[in-house]
Amino acid sequence: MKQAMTPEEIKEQKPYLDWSLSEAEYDYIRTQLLGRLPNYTETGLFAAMWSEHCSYKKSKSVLRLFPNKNERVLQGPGEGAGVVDIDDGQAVVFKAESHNHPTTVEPYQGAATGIGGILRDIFSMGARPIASLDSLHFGELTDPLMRMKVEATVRGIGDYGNCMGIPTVAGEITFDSCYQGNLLCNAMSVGLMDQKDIQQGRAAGIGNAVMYVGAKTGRDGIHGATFASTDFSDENETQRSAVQVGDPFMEKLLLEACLDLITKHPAWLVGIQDMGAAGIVSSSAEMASEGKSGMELNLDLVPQREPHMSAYEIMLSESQERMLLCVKKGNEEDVKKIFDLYGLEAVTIGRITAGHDYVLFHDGEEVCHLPVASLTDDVLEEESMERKPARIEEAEKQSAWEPHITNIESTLADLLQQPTIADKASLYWQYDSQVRTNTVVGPGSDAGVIRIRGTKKGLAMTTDGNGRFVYLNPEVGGQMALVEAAANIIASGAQPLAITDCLNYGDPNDPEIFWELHQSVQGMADACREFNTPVISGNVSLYNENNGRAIHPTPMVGMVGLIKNIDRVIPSFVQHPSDKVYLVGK
Amino acid sequence: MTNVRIFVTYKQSVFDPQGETIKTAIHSLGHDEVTSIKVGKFFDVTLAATGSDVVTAVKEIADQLLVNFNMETYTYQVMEEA
Amino acid sequence: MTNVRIFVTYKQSVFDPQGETIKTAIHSLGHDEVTSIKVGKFFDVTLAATGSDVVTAVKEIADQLLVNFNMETYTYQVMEEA
Amino acid sequence: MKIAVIVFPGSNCDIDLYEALHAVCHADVEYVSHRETSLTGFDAVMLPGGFSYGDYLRAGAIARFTNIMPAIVKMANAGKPVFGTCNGFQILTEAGLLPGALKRNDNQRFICRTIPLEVVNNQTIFTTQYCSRERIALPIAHADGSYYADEETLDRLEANNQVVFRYAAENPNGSLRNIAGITNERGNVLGMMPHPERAVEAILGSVDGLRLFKSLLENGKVRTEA
Ligand SMILES: Nc1ncnc2c1ncn2[C@@H]1O[C@H](COP(=O)(O)OP(=O)(O)O)[C@@H](O)[C@H]1O
Repeated sequence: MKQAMTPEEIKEQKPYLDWSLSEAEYDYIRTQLLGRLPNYTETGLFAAMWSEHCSYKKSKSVLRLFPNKNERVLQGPGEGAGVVDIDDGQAVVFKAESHNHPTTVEPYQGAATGIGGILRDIFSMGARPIASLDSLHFGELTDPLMRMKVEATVRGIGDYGNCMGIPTVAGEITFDSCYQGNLLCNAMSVGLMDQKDIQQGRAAGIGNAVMYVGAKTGRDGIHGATFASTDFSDENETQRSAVQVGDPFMEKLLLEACLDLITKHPAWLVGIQDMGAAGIVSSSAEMASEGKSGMELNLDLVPQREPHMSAYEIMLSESQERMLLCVKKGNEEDVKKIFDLYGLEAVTIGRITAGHDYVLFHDGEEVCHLPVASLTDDVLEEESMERKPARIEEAEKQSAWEPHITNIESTLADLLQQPTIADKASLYWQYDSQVRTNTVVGPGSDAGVIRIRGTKKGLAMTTDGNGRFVYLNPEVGGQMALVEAAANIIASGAQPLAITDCLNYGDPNDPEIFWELHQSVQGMADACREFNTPVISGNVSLYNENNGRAIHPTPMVGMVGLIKNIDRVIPSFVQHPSDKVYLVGK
Repeated sequence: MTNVRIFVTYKQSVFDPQGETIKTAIHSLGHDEVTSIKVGKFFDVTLAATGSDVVTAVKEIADQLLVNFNMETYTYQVMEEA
Repeated sequence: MTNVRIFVTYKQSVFDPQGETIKTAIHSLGHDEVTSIKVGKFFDVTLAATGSDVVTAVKEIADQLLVNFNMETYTYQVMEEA
Repeated sequence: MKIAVIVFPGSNCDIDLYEALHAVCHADVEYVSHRETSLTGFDAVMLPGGFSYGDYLRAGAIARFTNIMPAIVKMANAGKPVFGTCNGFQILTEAGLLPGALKRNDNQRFICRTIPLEVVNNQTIFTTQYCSRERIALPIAHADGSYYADEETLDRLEANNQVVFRYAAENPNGSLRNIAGITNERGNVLGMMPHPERAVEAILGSVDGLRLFKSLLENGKVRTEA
């Protein structure tokens, strides 16, 4: 297939600006990295790989503030998910992921595919997902459209997780007008594995195969990665059409097939990674980079759902329920047989090569030839300006606000009627919280608790965040997110182990927003050190704006704790009529 | 009274996992001659209106409620006036 | 190639809460002229067959798979042959 | 008594049934893939909950065409115990081993809750350890659990004591005559929407489901010995 534009036309017409690649970046790639004009496909790959979503070019400096090691951490950030030692040769694997933009545009599918994506991150590590959590932030319910979006989001999470047979055991839901035009949908998945099964997203060994498994590639979500990095206006809400559709049934088969391969035939597999944002390009380039290898792919071999897809579309498609494997040369047929059993496609689409080049063929032509590192490591980190917002300067001058309560009963009743505080049972009843019969504590308590079959152990898990606190004081707000999570874990009888996070903010090019990001991450990082709960994985979602109005800075903390004796778990409900009530702490 | 049937389907480019799974099932029943299957839903609406009022109402109902334009599209057919 | 549209609905006697819910929603949009709404699904099937083979295949597929006669019933329409 | 737990593509409560029988009841139980064609050597078969084939088309509609189904039908016709919960119940109705059908819940939503049930018939091989009219509580977790059959069928079910469980306090899904579980005429095939296998250990919140498995194992033993 012909390239849509010549390299010269790209230089002249600058289509990359629409894909959120800046002119400075383009020039840097052209002059410093390649010494030539990139072609259309290559330019598209750069735009995707250099997006904030894939490269963290704006947030990297801030993420370095987080501690990410301690005596239990086996795998910190950088892989599909973090891994923590829970004794007896077992490990817990977890990560959170935001799907804010897709959910805002198409709540049902956005939420569903958000769950699908985070589950793949877990099982690509070699772990079986044992529980899901969510953290949802909506606009005010007085808007009837918002009510429909709440329904659809919850249904999306439920339908996907229920079908997969993974219990959703905890979460949070808040309502505030700052999310009216930009919902937050964060999902977290927790998996359990034997330490010996830990996998990595790496491709190495000259001649080894790159295998594509799972669903076919269509034109869904093209520009999803770059799309997630630009803010919304009412206008482009109507333009969007490439909605990703989730197929939880396919994902269930993919889960079982991958775990079969990983646990029963470890010798065949070199590396495995899920195809998330920026699909084939990000998974393959990252695997090659991780393995310090060269890679050659033939895109004509990629299973395709639609005819006439361009190289660019095939590489950037965000079709769901796909995985990329690096398989030892000679074991391709063995691997294919495993996937056959589940009715899934497994196709060799390329090989590991000597050197460090990333080469793509399409329709018999070479359409991309780049140093692997130019896509993954050479990204220009961006310095950001910071400024303390005037509202905070103002607030600091004021004396502390004292609430005046005249009628405590009516104040309590008013508080309980706030949707954010009110009972969420009618929503979380739509989640199967018990499937696979390990749920000791489900939604409605401080934290979800899952027992580990065959042991006395259990895991407590929670998601917490509070955009209003962070808005008022980012540093203290960041600390409080940690404290709230730790309190929930401890109150469930567990020792906090580590956290994952989703950092949800507005446009970081606004110095005030970057300041909020920096301050709140500092607060979280300090509290992490205090609790000895390193950050082992996470996700950054910037540009959460609608018509120029940013959401409250809303970092979400997902924490997991270890329970040594599951019989000692204490529920958060009143147990007996004559029990005494104590207030502890300050 | 007018009866209208409104057909809602996924847009062409949107993946229909249900259709694919049903196709596989049909093939396993031995009906290999089936080359494609797409699933849609329809609404049989009865309105106390006639003529152009019907068209206006149907369009409004479809736009506002029955169709999700992110991924769906629709057609309709006025069945009969009575 | 023949395209056939197969329509599946609940039997008359089966209560369809979805239709009722949608009707309420339509009324709340101000379209009181809508007196009834029924929801069904349809399958657009493309077959590499023509003539009576099509009818035989469609009946078999519907009877065995697409329709649950405990609660559903169906009709079909041959759309075009190409 | 040797029990088969069938694994369909998309089954996800297979482990729940298996462990209820294996870890809690210490029964002889094995997973059997939907690809198998025989159940020789098994004395009973159980169809788990989940989403076989993603519940695409209708819950249970596609699973009934899998290779294993003829063997299940044979077991049923031979009078051996056949049990289906949730998706298993849906498959049994789709396969015609039980009358009626399961529709989308009246409120159009998935519902996961523990709700009260009445044991209507404690004379089946699955329910002898319950008292007649006993109130128990079992979890439900489904979107398509509204039991439907025509009036004549419903009358016949009641007349033959085929209704085994009814929703006792509230009807969560719109099931006709509050039906939560039924048997075939002969009484050896039981299908129910609630999940007894989720209520077999105190740590999971309830043990009200345990006696269902105990009843079956006890009655099976008597039978095998006889
Ligand atoms: N989206 C959700 N998913 C699962 N459980 C939820 C969700 N939202 C709320 N819950 C559960 O409901 C309870 C109360 O929720 P919320 O009002 O957000 O509480 P909290 O103030 O404890 O964070 C918590 O136990 C939580 O686990």
